[in-house]
Amino acid sequence: MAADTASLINWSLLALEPPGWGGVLLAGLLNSIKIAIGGYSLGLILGTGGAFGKLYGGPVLKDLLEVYTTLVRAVPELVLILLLYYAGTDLLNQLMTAIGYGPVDISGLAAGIFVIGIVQGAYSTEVLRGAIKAVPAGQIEAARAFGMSPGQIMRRVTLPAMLPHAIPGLSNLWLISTKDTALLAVVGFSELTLVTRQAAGSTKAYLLFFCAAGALYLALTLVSNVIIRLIEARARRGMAAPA
Amino acid sequence: MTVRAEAIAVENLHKRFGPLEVLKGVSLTAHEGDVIAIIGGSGSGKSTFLRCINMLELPSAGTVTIHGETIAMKKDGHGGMMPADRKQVQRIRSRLGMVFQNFNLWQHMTILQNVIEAPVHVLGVPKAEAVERAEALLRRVGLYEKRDAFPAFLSGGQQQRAAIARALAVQPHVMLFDEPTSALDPELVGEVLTVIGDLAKEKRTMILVTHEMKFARNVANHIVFLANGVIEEQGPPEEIFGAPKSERLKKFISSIH
Amino acid sequence: MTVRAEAIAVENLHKRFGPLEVLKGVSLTAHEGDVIAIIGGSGSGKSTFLRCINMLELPSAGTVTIHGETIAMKKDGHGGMMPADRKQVQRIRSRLGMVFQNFNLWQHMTILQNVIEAPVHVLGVPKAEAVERAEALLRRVGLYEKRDAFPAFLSGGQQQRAAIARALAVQPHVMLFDEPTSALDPELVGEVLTVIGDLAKEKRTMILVTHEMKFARNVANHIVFLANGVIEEQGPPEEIFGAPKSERLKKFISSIH
Amino acid sequence: EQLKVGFAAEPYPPFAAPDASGNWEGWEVDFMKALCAEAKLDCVITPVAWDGIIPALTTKKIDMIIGSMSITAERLKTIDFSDKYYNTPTGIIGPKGEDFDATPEKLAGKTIGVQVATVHQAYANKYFGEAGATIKEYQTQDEANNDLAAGRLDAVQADAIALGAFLDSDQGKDCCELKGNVKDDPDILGAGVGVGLRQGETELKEKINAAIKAIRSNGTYDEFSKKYFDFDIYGG
Amino acid sequence: MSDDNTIGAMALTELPDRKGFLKPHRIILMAIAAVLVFCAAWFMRWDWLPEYGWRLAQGVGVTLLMLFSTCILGFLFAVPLGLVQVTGPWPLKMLARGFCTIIRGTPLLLQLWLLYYGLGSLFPQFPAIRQSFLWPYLREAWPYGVAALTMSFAAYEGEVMRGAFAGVPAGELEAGRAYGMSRWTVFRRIWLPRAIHRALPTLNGETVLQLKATPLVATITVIDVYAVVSKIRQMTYLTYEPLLLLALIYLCLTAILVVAFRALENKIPTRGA
Ligand SMILES: Nc1ncnc2c1ncn2[C@@H]1O[C@H](COP(=O)(O)OP(=O)(O)OP(=O)(O)O)[C@@H](O)[C@H]1O
Ligand SMILES: Nc1ncnc2c1ncn2[C@@H]1O[C@H](COP(=O)(O)OP(=O)(O)OP(=O)(O)O)[C@@H](O)[C@H]1O
Ligand SMILES: [Mg+2]
Ligand SMILES: [Mg+2]
Repeated sequence: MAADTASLINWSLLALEPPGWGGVLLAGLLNSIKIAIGGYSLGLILGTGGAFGKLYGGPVLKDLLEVYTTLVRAVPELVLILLLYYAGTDLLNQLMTAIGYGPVDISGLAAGIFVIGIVQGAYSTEVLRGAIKAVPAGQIEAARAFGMSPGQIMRRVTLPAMLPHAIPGLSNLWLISTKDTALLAVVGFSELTLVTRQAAGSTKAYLLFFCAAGALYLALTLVSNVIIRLIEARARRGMAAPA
Repeated sequence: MTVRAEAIAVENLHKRFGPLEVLKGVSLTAHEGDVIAIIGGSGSGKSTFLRCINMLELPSAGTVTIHGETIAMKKDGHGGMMPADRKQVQRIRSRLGMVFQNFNLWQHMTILQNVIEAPVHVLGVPKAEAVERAEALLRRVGLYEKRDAFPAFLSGGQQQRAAIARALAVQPHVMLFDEPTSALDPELVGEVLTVIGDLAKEKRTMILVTHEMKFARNVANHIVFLANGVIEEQGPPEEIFGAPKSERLKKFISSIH
Repeated sequence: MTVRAEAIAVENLHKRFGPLEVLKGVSLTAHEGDVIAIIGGSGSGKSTFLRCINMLELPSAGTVTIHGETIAMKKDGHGGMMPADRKQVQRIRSRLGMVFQNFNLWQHMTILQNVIEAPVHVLGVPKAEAVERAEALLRRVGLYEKRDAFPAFLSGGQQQRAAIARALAVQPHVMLFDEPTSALDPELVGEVLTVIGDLAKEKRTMILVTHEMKFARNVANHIVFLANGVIEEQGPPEEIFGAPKSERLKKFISSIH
Repeated sequence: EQLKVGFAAEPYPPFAAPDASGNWEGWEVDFMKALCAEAKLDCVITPVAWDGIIPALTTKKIDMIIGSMSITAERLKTIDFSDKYYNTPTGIIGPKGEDFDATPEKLAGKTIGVQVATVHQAYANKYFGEAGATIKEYQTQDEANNDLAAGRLDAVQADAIALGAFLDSDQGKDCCELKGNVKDDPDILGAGVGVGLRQGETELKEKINAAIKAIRSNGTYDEFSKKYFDFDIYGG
Repeated sequence: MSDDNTIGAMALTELPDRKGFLKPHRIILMAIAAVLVFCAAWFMRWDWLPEYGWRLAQGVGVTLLMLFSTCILGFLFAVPLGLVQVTGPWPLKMLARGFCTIIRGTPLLLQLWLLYYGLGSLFPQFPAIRQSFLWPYLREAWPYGVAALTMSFAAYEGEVMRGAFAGVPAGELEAGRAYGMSRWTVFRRIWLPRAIHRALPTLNGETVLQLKATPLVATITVIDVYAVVSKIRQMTYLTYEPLLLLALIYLCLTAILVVAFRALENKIPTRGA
């Protein structure tokens, strides 16, 4: 058993070149980041649409969006990921078959982005809705009084004006999306957590690899925090210092 | 008085909010160069009337004509009316400069950006030209130094002057003011009134809702007293303030002082 | 005047915040039944003085004696002083009723709970007895009906009256008031002053910092004028307000009206 | 057209496990390569979570399963199988020095680890669970082995070959030994391991059956098997 | 970062209000939903339900046990974590901040595996541990699940409590001192209850988030409701039905949590908002 204790600090296991597993871990991290960025962006798009729909849409649209955000926020991500992973791609395939195309190939990456995106979409709907509501009505009225079209008002006034209110929430969402990618391990997608488990299982150096992966996630979070702080400082230029 | 062109003509305007009829048929004509002050008690419908002119509130009945062009309206199916042509409304709005009680400057833009926003993005003025004109306007209202500041960092009076510059930037046919000084601390009111007074001297067409009677008297050439959703009395300031006819107006004027 | 026992005696109190010496040797004695009003310009150290009495601020030098018991102090190693016996301070504090400018009612408790809190949890009064006494006090300040409301739902004046009831509930030897009405809207000041005036009539020992000169004059039997960290002048109200001696006090009194 | 071959994403040595450069290797990988070459199929390895591998097949995320999956009546209700391509007995291992064997009586009161969604899970629950043993289910065989080494389990039931590989490893050598093979029950343990296929895809099934037969007879099968085993894994 | 207002967006903390709920279009939508539910009930396979009903109930029990034990334990840790960050000496402050940052910066799934497979596999190498009275517990999976979930809750809630402690008006604490309360009494009677009161709406959201984190323990062999459903999926080879049922179960649990917290919050009304 002494051999095992020694392998705890067998740093060569982390070497970038095989037989070290560092390269695999980094590739996993890259996959995680790709999914996080993709899912987050998709979520933002869905969220923007959702927020405007919830605020200005018709009654039916509002209710449907309410159902969407309620369901997603009440059911564990792990369950949603399983449901969406199977049902989502299944439905898409059936749809494609129904309209005449054959079943499409959905890569693990696309499926991952889709799943994280749907989950994130519900959260960002709520974050953005709150932020839009925080924009004083008078600012939008002023834009109307100057003859802006609804599209222009949204682009030129509503969206930029709500940004300072949305950024804390959106940054939290980003951090959540980086961590939620770990859940895709349960569907066998080789992001950082799964490759860590594979590496750990193959080498039996569980502690070493889990700690290494933890450090990578933490680094991602810390780097994100720095960037978020820069963005926030920029977006809040127009806001008076809190009293 | 009739040789000047009509800038705004409002015909028999009605507005109801649910069961409450706020405007019960108001007609008003402003010619080029007119400065019309609308006075009246709180809740008498002054703001509503002003907001109906540029369709921020949709009138229930009646027509609004700006520079000879009547805003086409159609029934909206709920017993109210809506603009027949949204593009037309946007075009007409861009020719009316509105100044709000709460300034409503866009907080995420600097003062200069606020002023060039509508010229550039609504009227399509080239940016360089818009900046040049905006700087001239800001100099005029005494805010040239503050052009790169964000609104939140200005005093109320400065913000309101910036809002006036923003409204002037679209070269409006008519300026509309809704109680431009009532959200200001007393010591800041003067600077804003001076700017508006200067505009009046230039014979710019203006309709302004105000509680500042002395100012209305000095600046306007026509006073409209609104009460209970109708024009109770109107006329030149000397008559309205000097020799009010209706009981309501008499009471209103005495209550002010 | 000397037959009455000493309620509070402060000897040569000094207090410095870093380089700033706020109190430069203040001595004051209050006998049983005295109502002492402390007046003075903003920043003259009135609040600091009051807070030093119950050790919310630690004095840099000097002694405080409450009912004959001097608070034991020791050096704290940074050139300041600290209480030698924390238990003693707690015991003495529980005999002083303090009323703050911002009421500082505990927001998570009802009014009644606020009032019984210190008697039950500091003095160890049985709960039933504390409630009974608290209800009597609340009736006295006119808040009996509100006893189960939370502070956030009361007006400022009501909150301050509740704070007074809370301070009275510990049956304090001395009541300390720090500008009890300056956070209130003008129309609410009266109700609080009435309550304090009633306490004064009962000959309850009180030290109060206030900006309400008329009130101080009517209620206090001794006025202390603090300026620049020292007692510039003191005496009965008629003398202080009627025939001020020092230049500073004269200027201060004239600036008030 | 590419065929996606579902492998369990969890390492299952010596049959399939990713190495440090992310490549999959092991007996089943070699088997798949030989099979696809023989049947002239363009195959790609697609790792899928083991407990969702059958849904992945039925929802067309993958086109076949090569995952040491035993052919059982229960599974045949949902998917189809090719002919068997290997068959090995089922073994039980436990810590050295503990005295028990692979019978329900001796295992009563013990905690037995099995991989979830395997024939071993079903078998252990039926024979040992009913006899008073606690059955603990793991996502991967590897974790079950690891918990045995960590003393959190008293025994592990699995495919004898997979267990052999573990007993040969550094970790397994020190701690554990084979306690015996379990009594066979073809209803549960199945008739060997086959390639999992969607129902109704007979054309593919026939192609694969033919290929299995071909590599068996032309010696390819024995050739790559030699690298891993010193006995005939195809079984009787 | 302002977590407080974000958590409402992350986790469901409000349910639709009842008044004015029935509007014409809603009736149509509900009819459609009813048809969908009927289709699901009719065309999907639910015959396995009776067979697994008891196990599902047990699974829900384990899930709730996990939820409540870790929330309570986590909260007990969160209080000192938050307090230390507001008033503690700097080494403790840094320690608490570091703990919160690390836990919040890494996925819970990873922490769970690190504890169970990483740390857990080290223990048996020390005979002292193996012979100690703790060993029967360390052999089990649930202590690791409880530990990981507790730490996670403590870190997130610790951050919330930091804000809550810092946000209690200094004047109220001073009033406590002015009435002769000892430091401990001020903390027990004023600071802590007031901070908890302030944190309650956020606590609601955090608890819902914690409920949603519990299924992760299924990956380390704890048999919660998620694990039961996974098992059903494997036994029946059904893809959707068990998952839909699982989603429904969590939906109900969330709704119960939200209602319970609402009742708790209403005990001490706050003005406005
Ligand atoms: N959006 C609305 N919905 C319902 N009622 C409204 C709305 N806007 C205004 N009203 C009502 O219409 C009446 C007139 O309002 P308006 O703001 O025009 O008065 P005003 O003369 O501008 O008063 P003030 O001097 O106080 O600004 C008021 O009774 C007001 O309550
Ligand atoms: N905690 C502190 N740290 C540093 N300086 C302080 C502190 N508290 C008070 N001061 C300073 O001490 C001086 C006296 O303050 P104090 O609050 O006693 O004045 P005051 O007479 O009560 O004034 P006011 O009438 O405005 O309440 C002021 O200059 C103030 O800035
Ligand atoms: Mg108005
Ligand atoms: Mg003071």
